[in-house]
Amino acid sequence: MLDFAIYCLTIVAVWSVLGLSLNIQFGLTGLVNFGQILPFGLGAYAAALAAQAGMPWPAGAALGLAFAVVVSLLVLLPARRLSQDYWALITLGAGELFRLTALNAPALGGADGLTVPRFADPHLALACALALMAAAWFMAHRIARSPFGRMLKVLREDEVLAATLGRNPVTYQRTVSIIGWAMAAAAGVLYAHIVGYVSPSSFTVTETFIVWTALILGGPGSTLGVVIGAAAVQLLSVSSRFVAGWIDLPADVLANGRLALFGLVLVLMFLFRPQGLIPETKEVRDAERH
Amino acid sequence: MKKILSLAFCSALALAAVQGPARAADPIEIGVIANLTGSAVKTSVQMTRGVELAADAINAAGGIDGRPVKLIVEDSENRAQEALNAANKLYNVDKVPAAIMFGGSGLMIPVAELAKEKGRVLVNTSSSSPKLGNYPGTLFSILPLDDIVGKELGLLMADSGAKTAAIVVPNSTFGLGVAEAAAAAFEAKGGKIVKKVAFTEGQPDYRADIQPVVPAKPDVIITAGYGDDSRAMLKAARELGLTAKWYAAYPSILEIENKDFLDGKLFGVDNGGYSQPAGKAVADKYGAKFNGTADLMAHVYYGYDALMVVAAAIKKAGSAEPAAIAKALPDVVKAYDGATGKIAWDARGQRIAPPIDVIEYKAGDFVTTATRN
Amino acid sequence: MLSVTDVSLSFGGFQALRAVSLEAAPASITGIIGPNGSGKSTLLNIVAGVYVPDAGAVTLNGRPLAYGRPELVAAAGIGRTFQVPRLAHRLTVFQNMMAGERDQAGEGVFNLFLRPAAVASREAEIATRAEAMLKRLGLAHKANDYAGSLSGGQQKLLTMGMLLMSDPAVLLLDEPAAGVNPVLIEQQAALLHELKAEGRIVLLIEHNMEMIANVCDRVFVLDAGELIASGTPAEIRANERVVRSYLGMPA
Amino acid sequence: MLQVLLNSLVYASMIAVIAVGVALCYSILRFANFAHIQFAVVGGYLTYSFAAIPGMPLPAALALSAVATGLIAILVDFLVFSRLRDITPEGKMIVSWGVALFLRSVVAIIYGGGARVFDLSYDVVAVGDAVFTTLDALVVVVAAVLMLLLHLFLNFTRVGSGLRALASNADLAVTRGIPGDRLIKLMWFLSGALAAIGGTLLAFETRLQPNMDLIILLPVFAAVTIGGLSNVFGAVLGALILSLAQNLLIYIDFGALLGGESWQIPTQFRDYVAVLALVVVLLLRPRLSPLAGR
Repeated sequence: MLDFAIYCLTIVAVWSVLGLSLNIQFGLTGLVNFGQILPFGLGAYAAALAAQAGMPWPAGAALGLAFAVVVSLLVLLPARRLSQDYWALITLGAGELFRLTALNAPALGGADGLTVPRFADPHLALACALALMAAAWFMAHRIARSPFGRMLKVLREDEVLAATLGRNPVTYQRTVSIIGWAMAAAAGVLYAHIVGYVSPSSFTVTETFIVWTALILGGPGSTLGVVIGAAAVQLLSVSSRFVAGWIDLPADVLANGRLALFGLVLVLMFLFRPQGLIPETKEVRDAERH
Repeated sequence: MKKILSLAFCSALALAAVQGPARAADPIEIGVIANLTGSAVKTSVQMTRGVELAADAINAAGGIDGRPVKLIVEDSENRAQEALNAANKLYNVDKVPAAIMFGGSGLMIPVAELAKEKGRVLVNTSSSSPKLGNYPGTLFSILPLDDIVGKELGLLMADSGAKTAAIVVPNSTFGLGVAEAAAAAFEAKGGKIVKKVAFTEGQPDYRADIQPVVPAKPDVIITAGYGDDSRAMLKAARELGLTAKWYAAYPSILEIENKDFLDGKLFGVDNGGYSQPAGKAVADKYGAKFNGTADLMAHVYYGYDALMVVAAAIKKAGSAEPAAIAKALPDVVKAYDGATGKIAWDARGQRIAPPIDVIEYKAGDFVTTATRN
Repeated sequence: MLSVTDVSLSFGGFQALRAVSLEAAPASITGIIGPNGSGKSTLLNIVAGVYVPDAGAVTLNGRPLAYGRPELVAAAGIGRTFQVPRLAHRLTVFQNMMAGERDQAGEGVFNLFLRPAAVASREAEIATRAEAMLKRLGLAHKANDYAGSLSGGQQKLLTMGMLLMSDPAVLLLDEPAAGVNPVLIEQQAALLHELKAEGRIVLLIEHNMEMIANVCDRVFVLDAGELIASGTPAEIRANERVVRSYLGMPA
Repeated sequence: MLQVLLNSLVYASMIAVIAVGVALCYSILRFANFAHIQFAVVGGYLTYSFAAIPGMPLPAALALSAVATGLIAILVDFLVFSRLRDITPEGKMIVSWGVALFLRSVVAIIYGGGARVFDLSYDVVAVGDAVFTTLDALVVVVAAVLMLLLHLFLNFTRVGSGLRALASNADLAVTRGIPGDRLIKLMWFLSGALAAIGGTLLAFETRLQPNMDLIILLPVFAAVTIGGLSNVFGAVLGALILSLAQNLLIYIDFGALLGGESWQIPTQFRDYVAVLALVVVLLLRPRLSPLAGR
């Protein structure tokens, strides 16, 4: 039982990092990334490729981060001319391109994917995942509460305003993408070593929208909210297996019901609580300090 | 919200804790992991049904030393993480000693890693990747490796007098593994491969994929694959006017799209099942429980045999401890004559020298024309 | 000195501006008036670096502007406001004000993680200035309110304050008085006089003739993309063509 | 070569019927509606269900399904999109994804994850080296007729020109007394019905799966983007161009062209064309962002 809880926590931590990564992109900056699975997959595949080549895991991690940074710049090239709904389509396409490539390139294992050495000790896996989550949390929180984060929020609210204040929006978007994608790639590296396998079926559009569901549920712009959203979504996934044993529903109905619930959550949150369960905190200046 | 979350999680834990350790009269719980959603659902369901039939048979005969078998079926959604979630629940929460799994190597290997780590048993009914040999004492395969079946297929093609062949398979380990072994055997006997198509599964239409095969005018086509994709692939071949004969590994798992198109033109090899009395008995039970045998596929037999050998191992070991099951399994299969015929394992727990049925599709039925032991 | 020389711009077949020239000296307030669609906002957008003119030039102290790069134009000391105020609505008034300052150590990611002390001290400096600016604008009591919750007039004051945080040489103001209550208009006018006293160049688009007459040193009149008159507010009021094409009609 | 043209035409027909709905919605409500493609899947399944009613001829089942899906689209708008008219376009896209995910899962719960196929009988026709089926011909004809009808409707009826006015300038159209809300409902009905027909045609040719929308998502959005997002007939043209490019790419024998052994691009790389087309077209379109124009 404890082992199962440890495993669940590990998974929650990994998906929280993905959520935090999406949060600094969308929650803070307003960048609509419908290809969030791309940096995640890049990290995972880099870890797998490095392992296949007999390299140690830090090499895979470095490779994953490098891939993510380079690809984020490539995908961002068109961004300077595009409004956010187009940017959404481009990132969606880029994510699918990656999946198609993994599916069809024999060097990447094709549909059957690649093996990755698994963490020998689940406690170690949990420790690594928690450490990564803490690091991502620290970064995300630091950024959100900094002058940099303040300008990101200005950008989110109004790109024109940011330019009027003498800032080049593209520079900020680029920096955010690099940080966010590197974060997601790190999560991917860890994920590969936890699951022990990478295959294209783990990096579909559906996964991207699981992260989105977590973000919208938790509260865009809220670091704590996103982590809680990610935990809710993943734990819901896991605990629905117990519900199956309880109420005797066929497993496929339950699995689809869960996805239907995610869809419903996205819609209902937008309709009734767009700020999320834990709304972004208002940065209040304490007048008494001065 | 935090409260709700922790409440949900705790209740899940509590629910699991209630089940506690097994006592003598308690049922023996065996896990089943299959793709109940996602893709390849039909074959997965067939395998699960096979396991259910075996459980029915065991329980009807009074269980294993008086303890009934209880199945816990988990969905893998054909995704590695969900397969691991399922296996984690089965091994860590339900504490099953053994699980029977349907899934490709992408799912099977992570689960095998976990089973090895936890010292449990995993019975493979679907994956044929050579990497599965890396888990001796943990993973046991009811399905033989592709190279065995592929080789038999290649020989069968050469025997038919065909000179040229095209390959049309999904680009999965299964498809490519079968194709390679069959092509090698065929070429060794003087045949020639004139075109190779490895298509990506999950597309709605394969006309463009099949197109290049037509001008190559092969005598026969090597194929493998199952479910909706095989149906779409066969439909494209029919519409494009392909007239070659088809040679398939496990032809019963192909979804026949048009009876007339393939009547007398589909051949293949399978291991056991159709000609064995034990297989016929399973088919009869299937027909009684699931309204006829029209949709019966070979995976029913694999699922059935998987649970049967696990049950026999538990009985022989006199214990449902995983280590005891793993130790007893290689012994009990030697004496087991199952729905898929005699089972022989190599030292890694991989099936070797399976009985091979030569099958022909005639008048809407798969007919066993010969059996090689 | 801000100089606009023979600037023309057309969109598709529509000639929005035709060879418009004007000059604005430091420590002066220059008004631009004209009916809707006369090209006032287009002119402002060119000076602010949003549009690239087809012909002609805009220079600040003799140096041409980076046309089409509003962020560079802003960085060169030309601040602009919009008719509908642009603000970060879901940030507080204070946070908006802080964002107005351009030179911020804390906007570099490396500084953020490697030189937190430098970031903090710079942040404290900016905060002190932001507080002073809010007091000057009479918005100090709103510091912790969301910018989106301010009234229209307050929002316009806030946007001006944000620009002033980075001490611009030129201010381009797009109808600051429109939809603002008379008390705030007076406050604005007082602010404009102060800005002038500080030696800034102020360019003002306005329909409110009272405001124009109150604050402007010189007024330029646009009609259908062409400059039809210029002079002191009194001269403009007396100009027959202006009265006929613009002032005579109900605005 | 003729075969490539035929294949392209059939594929383009199915994509186009679905794509015009996306363009219709974009032109009036200014957001890319992911749920639209799921409407096509829902429509396909509805046709399947109606056709299973004893004595129901297939064309009647299709018509019923078109009407039902149109009403579902209106219902979805009433429940969801109409309450979110003021949020950003990207917000609407996320919501529409939520709707699509919900519908897809509900379809999967009702019909199961496996594929369903229509049991149709048709003949194969050979034209020289190329072949097509009578079903292919039917699909192309139905698509062409639908596009023609839509053209006539939009350009030669009062309601149609109202829709066009709404698309070119919603505020102006409403101030001139064009009933915006009713026309938006009509737009949803039209696009829902078209989606249902497109989805059914696709199901005739291939199969029905709950996640079919994910398979055709990229081609449809690429077609609409090539055509210019809010241009209804641009979407048709886009579908044709895209389909031709995709089929040509895998047809050309690059190996032989370069003087070597025969080598063709594997068919599964078809979708790269869709994504690349999407990216390239978006790059070439100027001044999309408020900051563009540099």
